[in-house]
Amino acid sequence: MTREQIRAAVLAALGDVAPEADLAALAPGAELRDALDLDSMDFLGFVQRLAAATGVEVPEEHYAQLATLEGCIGYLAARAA
Amino acid sequence: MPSLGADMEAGTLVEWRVAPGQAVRRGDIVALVDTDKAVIEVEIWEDGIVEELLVPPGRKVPVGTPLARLRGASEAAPAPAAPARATAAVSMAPPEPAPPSAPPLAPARVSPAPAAPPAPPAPLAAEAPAARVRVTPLARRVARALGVDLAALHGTGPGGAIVRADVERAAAPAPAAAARPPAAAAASPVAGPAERAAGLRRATAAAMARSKREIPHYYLGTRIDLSRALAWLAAENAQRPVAERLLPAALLLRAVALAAREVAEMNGFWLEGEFRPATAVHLGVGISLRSGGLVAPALRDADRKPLAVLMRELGDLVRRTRAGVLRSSEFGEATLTVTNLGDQGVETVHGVIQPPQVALVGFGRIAEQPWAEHGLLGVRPLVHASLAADHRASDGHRGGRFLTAVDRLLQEPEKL
Amino acid sequence: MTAAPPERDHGLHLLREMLRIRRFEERCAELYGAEKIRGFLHLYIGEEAVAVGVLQALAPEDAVVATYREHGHALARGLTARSIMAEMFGRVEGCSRGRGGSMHLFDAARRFYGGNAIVGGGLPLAVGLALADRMRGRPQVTACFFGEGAVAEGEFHESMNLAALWRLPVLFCCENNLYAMGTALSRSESETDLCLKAASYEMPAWPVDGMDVLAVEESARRAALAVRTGAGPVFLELRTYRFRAHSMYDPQLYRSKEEVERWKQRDPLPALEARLAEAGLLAEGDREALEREIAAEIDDAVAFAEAGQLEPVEMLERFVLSDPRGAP
Amino acid sequence: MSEAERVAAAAAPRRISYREALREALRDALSRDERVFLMGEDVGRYGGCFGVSRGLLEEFGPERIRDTPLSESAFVGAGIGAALGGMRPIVEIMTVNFSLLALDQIVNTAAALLHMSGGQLAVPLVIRMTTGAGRQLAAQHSHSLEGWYAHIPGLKVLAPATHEDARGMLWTALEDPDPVLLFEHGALYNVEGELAADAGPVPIDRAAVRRPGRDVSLIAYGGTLAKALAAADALTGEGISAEVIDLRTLRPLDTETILASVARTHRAVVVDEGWRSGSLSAEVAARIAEGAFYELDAPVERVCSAEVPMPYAKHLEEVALPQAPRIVEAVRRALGAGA
Repeated sequence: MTREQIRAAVLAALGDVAPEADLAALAPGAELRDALDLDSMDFLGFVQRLAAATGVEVPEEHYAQLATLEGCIGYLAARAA
Repeated sequence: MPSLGADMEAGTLVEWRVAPGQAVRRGDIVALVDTDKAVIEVEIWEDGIVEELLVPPGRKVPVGTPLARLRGASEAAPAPAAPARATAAVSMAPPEPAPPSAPPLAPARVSPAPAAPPAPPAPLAAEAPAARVRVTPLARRVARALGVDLAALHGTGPGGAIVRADVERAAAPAPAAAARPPAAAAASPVAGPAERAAGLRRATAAAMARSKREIPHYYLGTRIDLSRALAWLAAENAQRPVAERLLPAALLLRAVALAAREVAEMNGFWLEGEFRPATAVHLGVGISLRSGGLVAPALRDADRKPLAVLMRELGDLVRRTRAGVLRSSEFGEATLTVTNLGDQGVETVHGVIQPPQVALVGFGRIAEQPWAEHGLLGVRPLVHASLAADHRASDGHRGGRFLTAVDRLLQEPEKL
Repeated sequence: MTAAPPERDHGLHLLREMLRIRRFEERCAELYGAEKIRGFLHLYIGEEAVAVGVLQALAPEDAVVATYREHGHALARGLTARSIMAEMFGRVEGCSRGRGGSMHLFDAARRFYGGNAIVGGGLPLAVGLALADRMRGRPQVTACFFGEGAVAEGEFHESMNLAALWRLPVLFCCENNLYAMGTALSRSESETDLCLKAASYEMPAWPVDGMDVLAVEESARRAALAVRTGAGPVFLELRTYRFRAHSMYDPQLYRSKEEVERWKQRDPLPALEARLAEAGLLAEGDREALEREIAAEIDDAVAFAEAGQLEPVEMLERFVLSDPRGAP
Repeated sequence: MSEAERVAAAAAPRRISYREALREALRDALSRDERVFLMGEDVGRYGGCFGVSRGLLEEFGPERIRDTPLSESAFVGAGIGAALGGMRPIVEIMTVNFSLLALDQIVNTAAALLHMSGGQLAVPLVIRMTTGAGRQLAAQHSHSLEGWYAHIPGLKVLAPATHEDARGMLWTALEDPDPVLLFEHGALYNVEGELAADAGPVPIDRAAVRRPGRDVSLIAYGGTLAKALAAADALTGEGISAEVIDLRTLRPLDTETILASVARTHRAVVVDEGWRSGSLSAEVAARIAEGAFYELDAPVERVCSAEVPMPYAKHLEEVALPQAPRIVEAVRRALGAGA
């Protein structure tokens, strides 16, 4: 998957979990949990959608690496087929 | 005047065939009568001599009216004795005689089937006239039982009607729950997101005020070591696909549900001056809405569902709450509410009980803290569990046993 | 009259049966005028020879299916004047508990499967009764009475065909009294020869003088014997005439007074009386004795009906189903 | 096969079609009681228009498996007469559409005789007919008129929807002293299903809860039961728990079971292939309004056929007939969640 496809997948997943959020205004380095007010249930939903879209099952220990939009893209680009 | 037809009420004497003084024998034709359908020859059933003709030709008289007086064979009144008129004259419309193939007693030939009836009248316009509030029969019955004033309610049922859940929610609002979440369905087409959020706020305010006014709260709290629970969870999630991954919240809910079965005074309602234990454990799960407000729809039979099912239903409940697609019945059924489940970033939470429930469990943030055990100091992931309970229904001793049960259950996560 | 003169007892029996029907029907006309009998009433005056003649050929276990003009058949079959009069007075002592009225007289014990207000409605029923007898090997006959009007109904043709196809023991008795209510046969049937119609279904069919009780009896016995021995159904066209209106009351515009008078010359009652007298079988006073005996029977029947009870309304739903618990 | 295997095989439930279950019921009845016989168009040599009586002529002979001419009024009337004569006839009318030709015999004689004769003449007769649409047979061959017959006092009316009922209702109906009408939905004949090895007579006076549920009662019968169950499955996806009631008997209606269900769920959707106006669903809805008014949290919904003569074209017929999606919509309306 290209970086562009991964970026689209991440934003789509965020959109599902936080429908009201304004993703356009999301800074690449912003903390997702705070910026989008995601609780643990939302974040699990986000990770589950990423797995469905990219095939990458993120273990709980790696959650920290998905703290920001950029982090997510980098993490997934390295692993997605 | 004899009855000359099944539906005859009266007859007009057309012509006399006999004159006073004339002798008559049984079976003779004595007169002609018009029954509006036909002119019929009238027989006489007595022998005798005509004394007097009582009804002149051209006059219409009811069946049973004596027509003439007879002397001789029998002094009884001539012609058929005036029968006691059958009160309910048989009224049948068919021309006499209807062809017997048509059932004789049937009304006139059935009019052709009416054109297809117009489509059933469109259901009442959603905007019921202001005066008449539409309430379902069940909602009316429950409102009477819970002493809820219907006028103050906002209906979420079909066509905007007030349904049972609306009433029960009014009687037992969640700390912040009341009207449906902002993304309400067509039920209240008028209210936009802003109005709905305001509606939620107003309803929460009213409920909280009432709760504080009526319920003598007492509060208990304790810290629970989650190290064994979280370790078990990490190992469990490592073998599970992402889609079936568990969260600590599921463990906390499960522990509360099982503890509620052990200490029944926490699980039920205060109604009409007495505690009514609930027959099942439906946990109200506090879910915060990004547009403000918190609702606590019920997770049914949390004590009987395995962890995986509980987790899946919890996820589904949160998703549908956020999407505003909750069923009205899910609001009113909670028997005990659990709030915030460690997501709030604060250590301790003391909630407000939702009447008519009698208890509320609050969980603070799960965080690593110093912990002394066997004389040694260590660092453990701890959570503060609090209980707000209704002193009318239970007392501190029972509340304490409840929290210690939650703690004990969380020390054996594999059994949850 | 070709049939041989009967001996005295049988002759008097036939006379009594016909006279009984005549007087009963006359009393009904009177009671209808007095509103004691309501609804529809179809009198049998003039056709007595048909019912009485045919019934002589039937055994107690044979079945009888009649129409709404059924008083004669019911009386000849053995239903009591009391039970019929009470039925028309709507009393629970009536043969159908006051629920059927003049057109729906029933008596299961006497295998009298009653009147039927639907023209031709009784024919399929008769076919079925005969089917059961045939399947159970019972040498019994089902006599099915109907008017010539019924030959225009689909059920007539379907039933005749089925009975003939399966060789069922049915004695079809068509009482051709020339008028189906107000319509002469020639104005309703392309083919008015009813025997020709019946024969097309491959069954024996012949006309009988319906005003001569001895001729009717002789034909009925011959037909019943053939039917009983499994030769299949037989059709009798009994040519007769009703002296009164179709029912109470029609103005009888469809026929002339002269025609009625002409047929009255062949009234089956005086005809039989003359036959018996001619054969020296009628003694002085026989007729008067019969009249007195019959008048008493009818007066008693009317008194019985007057004294009858109305069925309690609580029984309204009883017999909708055999088991009262089956309320919908 | 060892004895154990044979016994196990005998006891194991069999996979059988609805048609075969009906045939087994006929064969069982004909063998049990010599008064029982089958009569109808093409029931013998042809084996039944829908193949239900195939093989019975060879097994029981022409006396007891009687092909009739095309004379519905006569052979239904003959069935009544034979019942009066001591037999236990089973009359097959090819479809409810042709029963219109025998309506007079069924309504004016079969249903009325016992009451009219003051209790003297009971009519122990069973009439079987196919009903319903769904096979593009167009207006004259697609009627669903069992609701009409359920209107007539003196008749009992049944709608076997399951294989167990198809196998079990006939004998109970034959033992009933009064006329019983059995409606077999045309779309069910080929449907395969499980049937216990020892399946036998079943009661015919109660409805059945085919699927318990909490939020709404789906009330269906005969051909619409499968659609109600499909709708219930679809609804679980939306977290809605639907109870499905199979009426089984249309007269007498098992009002008690219907009202008990509505008292649990507080909402009802009645599914009926008849036309809305004056249909059986109208009667069920009226009884709910009368008997469970204070239990209702939403108006009773009805999903019926469109009020049109059934069209031939498949897409039109499908739109005209009650379908699972329309049942789901009705449930949503009842729950107030909107479409």
